[in-house]
Amino acid sequence: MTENRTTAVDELPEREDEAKRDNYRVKLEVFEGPLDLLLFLIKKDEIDIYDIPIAHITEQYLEYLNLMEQLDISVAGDFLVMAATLIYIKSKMLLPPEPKLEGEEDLNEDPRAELVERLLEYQKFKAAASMFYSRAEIEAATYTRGAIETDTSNPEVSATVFDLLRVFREILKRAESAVEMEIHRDEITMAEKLAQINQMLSERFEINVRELFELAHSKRELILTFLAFLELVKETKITLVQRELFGEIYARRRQESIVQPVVDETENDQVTNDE
Amino acid sequence: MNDDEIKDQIEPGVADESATEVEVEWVDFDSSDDDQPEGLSAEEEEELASDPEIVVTATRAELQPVIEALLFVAEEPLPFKQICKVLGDVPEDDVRAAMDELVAGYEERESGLEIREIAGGWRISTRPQHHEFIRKYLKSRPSARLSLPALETLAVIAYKQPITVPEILEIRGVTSSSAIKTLLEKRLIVTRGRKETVGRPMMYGTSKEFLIQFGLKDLSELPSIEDFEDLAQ
Amino acid sequence: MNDDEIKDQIEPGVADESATEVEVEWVDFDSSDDDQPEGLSAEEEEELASDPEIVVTATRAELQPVIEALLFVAEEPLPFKQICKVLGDVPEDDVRAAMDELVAGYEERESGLEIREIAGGWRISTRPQHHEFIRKYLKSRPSARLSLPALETLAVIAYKQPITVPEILEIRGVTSSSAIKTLLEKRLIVTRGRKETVGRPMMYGTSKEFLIQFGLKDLSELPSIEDFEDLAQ
Repeated sequence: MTENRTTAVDELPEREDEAKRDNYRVKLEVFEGPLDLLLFLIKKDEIDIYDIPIAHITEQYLEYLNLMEQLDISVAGDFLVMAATLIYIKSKMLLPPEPKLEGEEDLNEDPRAELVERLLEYQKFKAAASMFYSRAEIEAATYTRGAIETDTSNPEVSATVFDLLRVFREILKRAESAVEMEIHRDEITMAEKLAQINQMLSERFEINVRELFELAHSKRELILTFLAFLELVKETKITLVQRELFGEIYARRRQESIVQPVVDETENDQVTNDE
Repeated sequence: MNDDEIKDQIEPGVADESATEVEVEWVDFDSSDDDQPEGLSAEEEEELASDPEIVVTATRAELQPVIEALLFVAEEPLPFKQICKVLGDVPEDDVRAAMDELVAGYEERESGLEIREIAGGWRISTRPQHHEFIRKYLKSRPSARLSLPALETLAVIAYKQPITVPEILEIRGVTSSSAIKTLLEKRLIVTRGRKETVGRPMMYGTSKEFLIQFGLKDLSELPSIEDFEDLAQ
Repeated sequence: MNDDEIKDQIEPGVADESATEVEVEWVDFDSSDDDQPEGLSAEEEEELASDPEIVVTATRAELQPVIEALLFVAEEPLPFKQICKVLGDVPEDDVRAAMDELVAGYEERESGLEIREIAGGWRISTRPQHHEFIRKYLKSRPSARLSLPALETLAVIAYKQPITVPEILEIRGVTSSSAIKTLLEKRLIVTRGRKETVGRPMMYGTSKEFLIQFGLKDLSELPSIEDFEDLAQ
């Protein structure tokens, strides 16, 4: 890999050779970020990381960015930030050191010090990443048991906070697409309408009848809603309550009746025929 | 056996974690992009489809352990013929003998597991006499284990609390009553008084147990959608 | 498997929201009461609290087989404490001894399976050396590897947890959002509350799944980050 990287930087493409360009593109993109690139440049020239010739490195670094631009590779902001840092360090190194006063600490810290520290730190994690890679390879070769009965009878997964958020986002998305589907939906049947009312009644003590009519998407559905109410009243499964003259009408489930949503097919047909 | 030894068995040479190895290993990565797809490319998929079967044959010593491992990972009773096929170019009689020995071994050492022929195949399962302990274990699992409907309901309650049952129905699009019951039983949610609206329905919110199970100090630590918007780029 | 399929397996039919499904769900309601189901009555609460745990204690002879059966049933590494709890009124030392014997037994008979301590618990899995046969049977490819950026980000999080996104950027020198997203999706990292600083950013740490996928008993098993200094040179 080192070989490839060297090629990529040393042999700048002289001519606009498309095939070659693509080749470079692949090799160039190996760098993960500015620190990775810097480490590469340091290793390539066998530079002592504690004494980086900053002018030389800056020049190489900028050359690389230039190359990226030539090849139409968008240079990530992080690379540009590092370029600015390098130039800043370079300029600081050109300034004469401030005279040291008697008894005071030397304020002239090496301008490169912070960068070196970051490089050393980054390097450790880069090496640690390869350790993680190896460990994962070993573990991937072990398998846990296949599904057994208890899994399906207790189908529970352990969840994290992120799962909560992920699931919540999915629900919101699903709700959005459900609204779209509604428009194309086939006409509702009497059975469905009865089931819908029953379900609402199971969750609430009473429903505002007007609210139910507002749910209807078509004239046909309005009629069905009306018929469904009549049906339920006739079967004494619900009572209609009006608290004041001309007030809202509420449907209430009768205490004793467990509303059976089952409507058999013949009845369903009849209703449709009646229309 | 330590990791390195295991590794040598899998892929000799990769065990060494020195810097040079790192460089070699990098060749394997297609790390051109931060968010490259982790799965297979269309090309690779195709390759997989035409991928000739892995050609391996078990040595005699491997027969028993490999059969054992196969029964362990199989989700359904494993027909004898299929076991033979996986083992490669091994006489059926040898496979049968290894199989018999394996089964006898489980009996002899009075293992908590047994290997039985069932529904035209072989299967490992727990022995029936330990079922009480297994039931006890299944009941004792931590409460953050949830079924999908329960997880969905909990998510809605966590992010929209306090919230009533009809409101949850509105968001989820499906009835959530049994999920709510489960969550109450697991003490992940609690009632939060009644909503001053028609029917005064109960409102629900998450409990202290919820915070403990999900490792949160308080509700403000719940990640918000905004927290992950940057990540979604 | 997509969510709906999962759902179907969990609760057949609930995924479908057609009217007939509603009818099926209807049956579940205990709608004799006028109020909608809104959790448990005080009585029920009490009953739940005192819900008698299954009281069984393993005899000495049962210890090994029961532990074996439990490890088999468990979907996740089983913590020692939990094993003890299920076994009932048995001295921990006895459990430990039975556990050790069980593990040693698997080694001795050169089983195709092994019992290992991982992610704070005990787990049975197949031995790595048989992976070719298992892959052949499962017709699976080695699972997709993590990309290098994801691995690097994971390394930073593993050693510096809890850590925020800007802090990761500082160390890696490059934006890591999509790597973090990948790691979250693979459940290798989890959120760890918020940092009390400007903007209260989310903090991240490694998960139990991380320990499992990287074969670690716990985080202390990780080599010190300083050990990588020499390798890096």
